[in-house]
Amino acid sequence: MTDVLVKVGFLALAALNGAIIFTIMDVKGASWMQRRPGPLHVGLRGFIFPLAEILKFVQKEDIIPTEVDRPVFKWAPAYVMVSCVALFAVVPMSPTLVVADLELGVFFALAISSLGTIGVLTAGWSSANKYSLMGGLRAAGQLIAYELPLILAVVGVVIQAETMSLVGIVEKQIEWGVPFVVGGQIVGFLIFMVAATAEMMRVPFDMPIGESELTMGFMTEYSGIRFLIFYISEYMNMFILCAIASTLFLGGYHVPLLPTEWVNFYGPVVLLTKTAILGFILVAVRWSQPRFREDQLQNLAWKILIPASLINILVTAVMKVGF
Amino acid sequence: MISYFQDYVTIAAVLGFGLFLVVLLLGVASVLRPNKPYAEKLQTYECGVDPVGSGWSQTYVRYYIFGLLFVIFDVEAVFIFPWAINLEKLGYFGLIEMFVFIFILLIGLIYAIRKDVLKWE
Amino acid sequence: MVNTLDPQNLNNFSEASVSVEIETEDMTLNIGPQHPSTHGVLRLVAKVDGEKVHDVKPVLGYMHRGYEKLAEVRSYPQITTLVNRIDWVAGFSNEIPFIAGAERLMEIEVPERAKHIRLILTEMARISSHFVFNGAYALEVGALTPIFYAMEDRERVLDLIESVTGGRFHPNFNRIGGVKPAAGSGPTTKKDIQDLPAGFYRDTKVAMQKVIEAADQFQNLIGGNEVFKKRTKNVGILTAETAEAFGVSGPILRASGVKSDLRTQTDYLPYDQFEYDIPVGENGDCYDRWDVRVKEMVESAKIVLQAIDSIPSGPLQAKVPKVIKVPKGRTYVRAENPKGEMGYYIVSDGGLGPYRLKVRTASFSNISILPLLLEGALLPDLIAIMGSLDFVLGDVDR
Amino acid sequence: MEEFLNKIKENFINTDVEFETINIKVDSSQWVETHQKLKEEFDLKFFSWLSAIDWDNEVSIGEAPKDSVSPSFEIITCLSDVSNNNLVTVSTTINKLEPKINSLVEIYAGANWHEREAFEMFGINFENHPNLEKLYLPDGYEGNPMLKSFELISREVKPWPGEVDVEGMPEESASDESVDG
Repeated sequence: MTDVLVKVGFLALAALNGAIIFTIMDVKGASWMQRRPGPLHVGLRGFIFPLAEILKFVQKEDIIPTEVDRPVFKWAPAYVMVSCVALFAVVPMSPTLVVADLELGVFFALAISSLGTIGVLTAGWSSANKYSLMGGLRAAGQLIAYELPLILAVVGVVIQAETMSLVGIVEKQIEWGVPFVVGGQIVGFLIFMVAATAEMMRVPFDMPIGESELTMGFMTEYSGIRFLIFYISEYMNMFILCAIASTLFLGGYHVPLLPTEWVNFYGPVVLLTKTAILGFILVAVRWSQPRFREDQLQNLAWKILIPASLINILVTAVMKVGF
Repeated sequence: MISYFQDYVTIAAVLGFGLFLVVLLLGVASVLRPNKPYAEKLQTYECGVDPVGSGWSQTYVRYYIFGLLFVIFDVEAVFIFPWAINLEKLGYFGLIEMFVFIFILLIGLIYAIRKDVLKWE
Repeated sequence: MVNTLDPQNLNNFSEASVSVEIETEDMTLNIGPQHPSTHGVLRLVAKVDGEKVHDVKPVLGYMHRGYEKLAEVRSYPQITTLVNRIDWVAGFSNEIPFIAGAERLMEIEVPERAKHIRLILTEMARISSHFVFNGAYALEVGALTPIFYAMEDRERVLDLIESVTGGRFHPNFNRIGGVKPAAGSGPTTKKDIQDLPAGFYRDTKVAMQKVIEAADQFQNLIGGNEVFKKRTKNVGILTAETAEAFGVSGPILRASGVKSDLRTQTDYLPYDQFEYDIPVGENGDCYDRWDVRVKEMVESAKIVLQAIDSIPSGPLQAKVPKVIKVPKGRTYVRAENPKGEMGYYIVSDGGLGPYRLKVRTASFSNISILPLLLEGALLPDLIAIMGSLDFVLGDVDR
Repeated sequence: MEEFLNKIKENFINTDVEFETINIKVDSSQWVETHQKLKEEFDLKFFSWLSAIDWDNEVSIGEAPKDSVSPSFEIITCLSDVSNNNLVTVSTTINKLEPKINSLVEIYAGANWHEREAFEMFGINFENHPNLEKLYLPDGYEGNPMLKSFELISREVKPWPGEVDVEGMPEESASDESVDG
């Protein structure tokens, strides 16, 4: 029982720090790309910015409009956050440093990652606000469209690894000597990243939020601490999806040429570095791209990504059996 | 079997931790934040004017057909995963089976695209 | 709503239930007055079905300040101060047609140097207005970064306007008969007239070069972006005929393929002395409207650079009576402002102020096509189309 | 420009040029036909604006006309041809007691908002207008603010200082140095 507690405590650190690191990265990336002095220089070169942000939100009034469906409205942020935290359970930082190495790890991760969207939908619906409702419905439409490419892109990895345990997948990559992204899953990786960006609702797929259209969409009616919970969850989600992508495609906690005996020491660092690199790409995309339109997003998913991922599965299978 | 359950106990603990995190944040905030509600503040936001009608109005959920397709594909995905793990053992037989399977799926998708049902308007 | 359970329909019930699509009520959605994309306080009452806009009714008047009424109780120099605030993004260019109208009625010949200074500052106002458009439009289609670049670049232009006029947004620099003779600070008497500030030519050359670079950067960063193209090409197509019938003018009209520019067609400022192109679009879609404005920035910068080189010396003010009384008469003077045709119809009765002043603003006519353009558009397109019209609420409501 | 002016003069008797602006005066019964003709035969497709003038001798604000006028509404439209740069204003006079005129919306769709503005500001009724309702003013507003008889409430409270800005400032008159006009 103690080891469970230790692991959960470790997870607490990882989840919160991950969210904070990614917040800093996003904000500093933004001000760097936008030539904005604010978060780049103010207050310890902008590093205590997230703390100030959290303090600001914590002491703000939590306004719950009269029209809303109170219980659903109040607990929708909790739903989103809990589902984000649950994802941290399966990502291995090293062969032993994993909260729960499930046999069906990949399945668990994919299933949980889409649960958050249901929280978003309930938030939008319970707000009794037209903008929120549209935001929530868009979020659900996005979930439907991008869940499939996300799942199907992973099938290629599973074919190559012959297991669904995340630790197993990393071990297979160590055995191969190269990460899967080099070993034939480049298309799968790209599809996964695009679909994951859509799942995270980040630019260019941020229609459920779309502040210039829907005035923050499903979050319109949220204020104070409940808004903060959405905000933190967004970055947790970003962190953990990047970590899962690193694990599945980039070799997780291991880099080629480093001795596998010491993997318990350098594992977390390696994984975090890979995660941060992926996160930085997402930051760069966010601050340089406009937003798609909802129908364009659906087209991209159904007409390009899903057929491409199906073909990717077939090609991977032929490679696996044939060679 | 024991470890199997152990894993899920851990997952439950993780979920519990997530819930604890939320409750902690809400608790801290409830101590710190002011609370001065009044009718105008609690009005639904609609760009600064009184809302027209109810926020619960009916809308046409565009992705009705998308939803149906999604369910089909999602179920197929569940079949694909076990096949993917055992592909080495199944060999060419499994490969051809899956070709047929995915081919049928693709045909369905192409049919849907040609029928213009995947049009979000 | 078709009620399939209506007794009259019961006979055909099975048939009806197949052929009738799912019908839902239209939702009435208020977009604005307090919405990030309405450039202030425009309110659109939209009937939407899901994301599709069926009908849009613009509601104006949140910014109505009654300038036409106010002008009737003010003298001509006082009105100059007022008209600055019509289109506040390009305050300087609002003064020009009004002053030109009063001068025409008074039959005053403005010195060449004053005309050139007016021209330079008008073009700077155009550039700064188009910078705002560029940043804001990218923001509306979801790109968050360009507005910071645009604002930074606009700052240089505003600094120049400030160095000459003392004001960044509302210069109030034109006088009937010329421009304000004293710029900068310090005591000013007739013996000690100040001209353009020291280093103005040099700074302007640098700044205009930067404008050309910035326009190039926008072409690459925004215009070259695939997502931006997808969002704006073939969206909100406006034909030249419709545009003319609605009195749509300026870059929007040019984007629809009409080569019309009041700078070449009228003589309110000496534009005929300079060489520049008039960018014209092809399809009249949102992308063209954006593209025309970016190209216009470059042309404006070129005009300013030429004007700097060829600016004549001489007085800044013509001889005008101390108390300005405009002779009886009426005239309409129009000018090519950043948003389009802006004109003042001045009816004078020989008094200190006009008997009637009709202010024709570009944005008012430009957004009157909104109900037409937005019919059947998707909600994100609504924002993209609205943004591409580049209106300012002060210019709409007056 | 000359050619165009001559052509206009041939077709419309009551035409004058005042400070470079061609003005055609028509009878209010000819209002719609005139615009139809100008649009089709003179290619004036660009509808610039429509507005009105309230001619009245008894004014509550501003200055009354120097010569006495017969109280009436003058309605003015401005049409132009964007490619050839011709511009005319068309004006007509209507009775103040029965302020109505046919709408131009059928010919120039853009007249819609301009007519609504004139309707609320002057109280002129445009017949056959599709939705003649208030454009700017709030729903419960009464009165037509652009009428010369409509008083500005703030002027009641405090009279407009009028010419004060062209008088010299006190300290300047002492040193006898005048500033810019």
